[in-house]
Amino acid sequence: MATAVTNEVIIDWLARFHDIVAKQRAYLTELDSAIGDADHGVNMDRGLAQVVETLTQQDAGSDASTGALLQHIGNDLLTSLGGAAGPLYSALFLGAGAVAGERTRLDPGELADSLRAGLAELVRRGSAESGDKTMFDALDPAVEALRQAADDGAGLGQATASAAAAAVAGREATAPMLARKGRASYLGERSIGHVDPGAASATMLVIALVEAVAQE
Amino acid sequence: MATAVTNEVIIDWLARFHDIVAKQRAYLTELDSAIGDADHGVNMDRGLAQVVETLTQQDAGSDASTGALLQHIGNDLLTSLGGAAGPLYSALFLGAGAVAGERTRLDPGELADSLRAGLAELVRRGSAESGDKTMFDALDPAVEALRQAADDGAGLGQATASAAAAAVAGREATAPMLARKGRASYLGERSIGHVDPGAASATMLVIALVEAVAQE
Amino acid sequence: MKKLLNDPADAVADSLAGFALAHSDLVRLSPAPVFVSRAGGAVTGKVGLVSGGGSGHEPLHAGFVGDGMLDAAVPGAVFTSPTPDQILPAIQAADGGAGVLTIVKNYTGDVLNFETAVELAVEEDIEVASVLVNDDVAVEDSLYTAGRRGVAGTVAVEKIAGAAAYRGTDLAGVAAVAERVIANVRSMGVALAAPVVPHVGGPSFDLGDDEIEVGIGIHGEPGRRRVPAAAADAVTEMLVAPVADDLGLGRGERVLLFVNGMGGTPLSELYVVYGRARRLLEERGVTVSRSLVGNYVTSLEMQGASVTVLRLDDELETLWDAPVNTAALRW
Amino acid sequence: MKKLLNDPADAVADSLAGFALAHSDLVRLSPAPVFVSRAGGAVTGKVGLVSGGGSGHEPLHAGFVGDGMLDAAVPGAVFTSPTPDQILPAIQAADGGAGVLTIVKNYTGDVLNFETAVELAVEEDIEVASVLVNDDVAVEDSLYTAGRRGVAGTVAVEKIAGAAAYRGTDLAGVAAVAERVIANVRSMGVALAAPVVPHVGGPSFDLGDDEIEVGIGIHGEPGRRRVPAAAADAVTEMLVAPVADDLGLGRGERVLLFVNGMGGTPLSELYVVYGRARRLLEERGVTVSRSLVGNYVTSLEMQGASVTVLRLDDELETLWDAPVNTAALRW
Ligand SMILES: Nc1ncnc2c1ncn2[C@@H]1O[C@H](COP(=O)(O)OP(=O)(O)O)[C@@H](O)[C@H]1O
Ligand SMILES: Nc1ncnc2c1ncn2[C@@H]1O[C@H](COP(=O)(O)OP(=O)(O)O)[C@@H](O)[C@H]1O
Ligand SMILES: [Mg+2]
Ligand SMILES: [Mg+2]
Ligand SMILES: [Mg+2]
Ligand SMILES: [Mg+2]
Repeated sequence: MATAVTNEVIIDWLARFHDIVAKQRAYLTELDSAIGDADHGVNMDRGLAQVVETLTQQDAGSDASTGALLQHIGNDLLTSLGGAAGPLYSALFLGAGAVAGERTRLDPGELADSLRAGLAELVRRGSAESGDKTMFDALDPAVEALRQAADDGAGLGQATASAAAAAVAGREATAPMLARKGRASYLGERSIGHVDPGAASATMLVIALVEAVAQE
Repeated sequence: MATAVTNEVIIDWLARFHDIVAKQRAYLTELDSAIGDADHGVNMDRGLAQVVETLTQQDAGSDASTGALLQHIGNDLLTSLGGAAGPLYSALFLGAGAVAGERTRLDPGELADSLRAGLAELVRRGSAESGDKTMFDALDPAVEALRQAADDGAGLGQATASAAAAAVAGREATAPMLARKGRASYLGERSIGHVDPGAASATMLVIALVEAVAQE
Repeated sequence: MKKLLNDPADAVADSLAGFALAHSDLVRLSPAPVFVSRAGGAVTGKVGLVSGGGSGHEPLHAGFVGDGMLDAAVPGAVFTSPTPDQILPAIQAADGGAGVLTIVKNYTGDVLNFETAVELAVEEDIEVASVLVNDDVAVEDSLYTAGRRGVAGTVAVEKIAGAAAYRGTDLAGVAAVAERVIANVRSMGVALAAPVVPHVGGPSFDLGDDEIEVGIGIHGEPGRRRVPAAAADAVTEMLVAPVADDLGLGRGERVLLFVNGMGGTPLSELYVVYGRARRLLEERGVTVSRSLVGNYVTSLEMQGASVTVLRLDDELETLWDAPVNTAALRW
Repeated sequence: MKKLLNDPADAVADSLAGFALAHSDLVRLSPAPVFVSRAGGAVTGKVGLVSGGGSGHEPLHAGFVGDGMLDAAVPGAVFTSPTPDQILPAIQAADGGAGVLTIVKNYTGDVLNFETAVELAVEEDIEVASVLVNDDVAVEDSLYTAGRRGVAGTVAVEKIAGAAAYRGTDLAGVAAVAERVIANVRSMGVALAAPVVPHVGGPSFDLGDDEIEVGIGIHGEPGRRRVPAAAADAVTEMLVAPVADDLGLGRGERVLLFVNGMGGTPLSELYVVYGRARRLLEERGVTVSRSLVGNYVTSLEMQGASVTVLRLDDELETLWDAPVNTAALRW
């Protein structure tokens, strides 16, 4: 169990994120078919595969700072994903990297600070608010839970686990929402009753972090 | 029971032909779907409706000769049916009309002569031979049976009835044939095992004649 | 069946009415008997070109009426040849005094109806020549069939003969050019899903989820054989090989490569077929010097495509390149 | 799923390769990152035009690269916005020194990716202006949505802005003309059957045999509402009325009427819709002075159509009529 997020953890995190997405690709497709354009599964799978490949090839973790690595990932997400998800996930990592800066490890509190900054960048690009039925509805409570756990003195394992639980709850809470951002907003009332695909993939991102932390 | 074919019988004949085709339209469509382009049913229905309407409107039978009426019908078939069936059924009536000439009634023998000439005209246009899997395979035995019955001294009712029986047998015999004319010939071996749509509609033509003769 | 139609019986009439309105700069619609002709009428001194056939293949033929291509087109009911009383006035409308060429796809119905119309036109002292397009190599051309069908190659015949007529070539010359195209053009098609004929209401044939029909025509007829569905590259080989073989294409020759959509297949897929077909031809040492990709000779909403190859020489290439201004082909 | 494709993952690449070969006189394909640009390169002194978006809408956008329209097009994966690293070099390739206009359909993904690319281009001292096409009246344009979608009206924006750029108008002027088209163009679409996204393998939505989706976009998204299937005339009214109302069309105005096919509907049916749409507009006292009918902004093989109306004035009409030479639009 890692006690801080190092570059090794981050690289493993992305690999695990891709693994989960690849396995759940059909599920994401199904969600995006219901209220979107059916590309979120393949899009995330294809894009993350590229990001992970670059990360592994370049052995990017070895010397860079954590901030540099997160920004590197942010840039790769931008050029690999496409769609709405690409720039938004990219913003999350670019924002997080900017705050992580020259550090080489993040404790739970620093991780929360960093991700909170990432979320702010995501909102700067996409203007999502709570309840708009987007990935923000999974990510925001997750970062909030992480912050809370860190403030309560929890270790990294426990803090990320509560973040994941909050993401899952946030994802489920998107089902009854009427979409106000992204493609699902075109559907009006018909968007109600479906889980948001971006909230689902964002939850996978948080779960992958739990796994990566547990593994190291 | 009419003893000779008069213009009244001929007009009734065409009306009954259309009735049968209209009722059996789906059956003709099905046959033409299997080995053709699925238009024979609607084509015959639409075209014959027009021919019959013109015949009824113009009260064409009242003063013209039988030959003139048959040729009138032949011309109408040409402009109303389209497809392969149009010119071929047209040829049948044009040829028959040419031989019927100035007569105003045809006894069984004269009817056989007239239809034989019509068939010759049909063959002149379409070059069909026995066994090619076309309407000729129903019409040729029908006219042959009519000729035979007339030679044997049969009345019009009996003569046309044996023609119809021969047409039905001829139609059924097209099923195992490999098509060598028309659209079905494109299918090669795959044309085997299906009744030819033109043979089916031609059989309806002969049955309509039996009914018209019986009615008057 | 769901279609953007009103009464199926009005499908052709409604569509032609819309077509004529949308392209009133190019065409005129004569209502009864129905035919479409060049907006400006016949061109005096120019050989007139008339084609036609059953509807359901749009934009063929009405979409090719205009300068540099057809002077008149005669649409029948869906998949049903038009009748002589429609064809005759179209021939008359196309006659600018230099005679008329009728371009007929080789189907018994088209042949017979055009034959009769031409007889009538000749009786009216119009000089008429006729050519039969029979480019479909899926059909054996033997004494035991109605001969090969006319399919997408018709576009090349109409375009090139149309250009020859606009250049001032006389009737015999235009007919000879058309015959030369016919002698050098071959096609082969495949269907992934059948069309739905409006008055029938269901698919013309049933194909399993893993089956395709190879050697299909453009009327929803079943094809020559049913084979397991395969990747585009493999399917394209099934189309290109018989076409190239039948043409006897040799190294150093140059061709027009035309990938035609059947109406229901995305354009993007036609380009996939085009790319592979081109490579296959190039592997035979053949140069693709002209190309056409799109839905030009369709079979309603049938999913599938055909590959047409026309052997080119300088004259045919020049005529292909000549200006054309029609609803569906313009350069 | 049966498609004329090889590996679904290669669908876009294979198709673009074929497209570039077939139209090598018009376009060049840059392989990595992927974009399509004018064969002759940027035109010195002319404002460059760049558009792009997810693939699956062919011929949009690559089919509109050429003289008089786009200088570059950036295709993403199927229904997925392209990425900034593709868009940036396309902007560079289109820049002839007079700046570049990017034409973006209003989708969150397209907007965000183009935004980033434009920021990068500006950092490289390229003058860039951007317009957002949002013609789809099916979507409420409110604070509570991502705004209206960009659909078939994009063709009008690209054509008219392209003509303005070719006429020598400066960047601000070209952007202003594009904005004027956007302000005056509205669309509404209907689907009869869903498209099949290659990597998904099944239809994007399920429609009963007697249902249609009204207010659909071009990505296989469900529409605004599902209604019983109806005759073409009735369906056309469902499309024309909201478009004309939203534009506030009044008697005496003149318009471009564009009936766009979604990829899987026969051309003949599009003309049926056109005929009815035209009559409906004329009943409102509106003159249809320009027309376009065909598959230009598609959703793979989706069956259905959209109606687009653009309010015209002399300048827009002149620019619409100006010469264009692209794979999909040429006059
Ligand atoms: N403005 C936004 N802010 C935050 N998230 C958004 C926004 N717009 C869309 N999303 C997220 O993006 C997801 C869709 O991603 P994806 O399918 O990759 O993009 P696209 O809609 O371009 O196909 C949505 O489910 C939603 O969670
Ligand atoms: N050359 C021919 N001689 C005689 N009958 C023919 C010939 N060609 C076709 N037929 C007949 O025409 C029928 C098809 O008619 P129809 O469906 O109306 O025409 P099309 O094939 O043009 O769609 C065939 O079933 C066959 O009986
Ligand atoms: Mg999506
Ligand atoms: Mg038929
Ligand atoms: Mg037919
Ligand atoms: Mg998308």
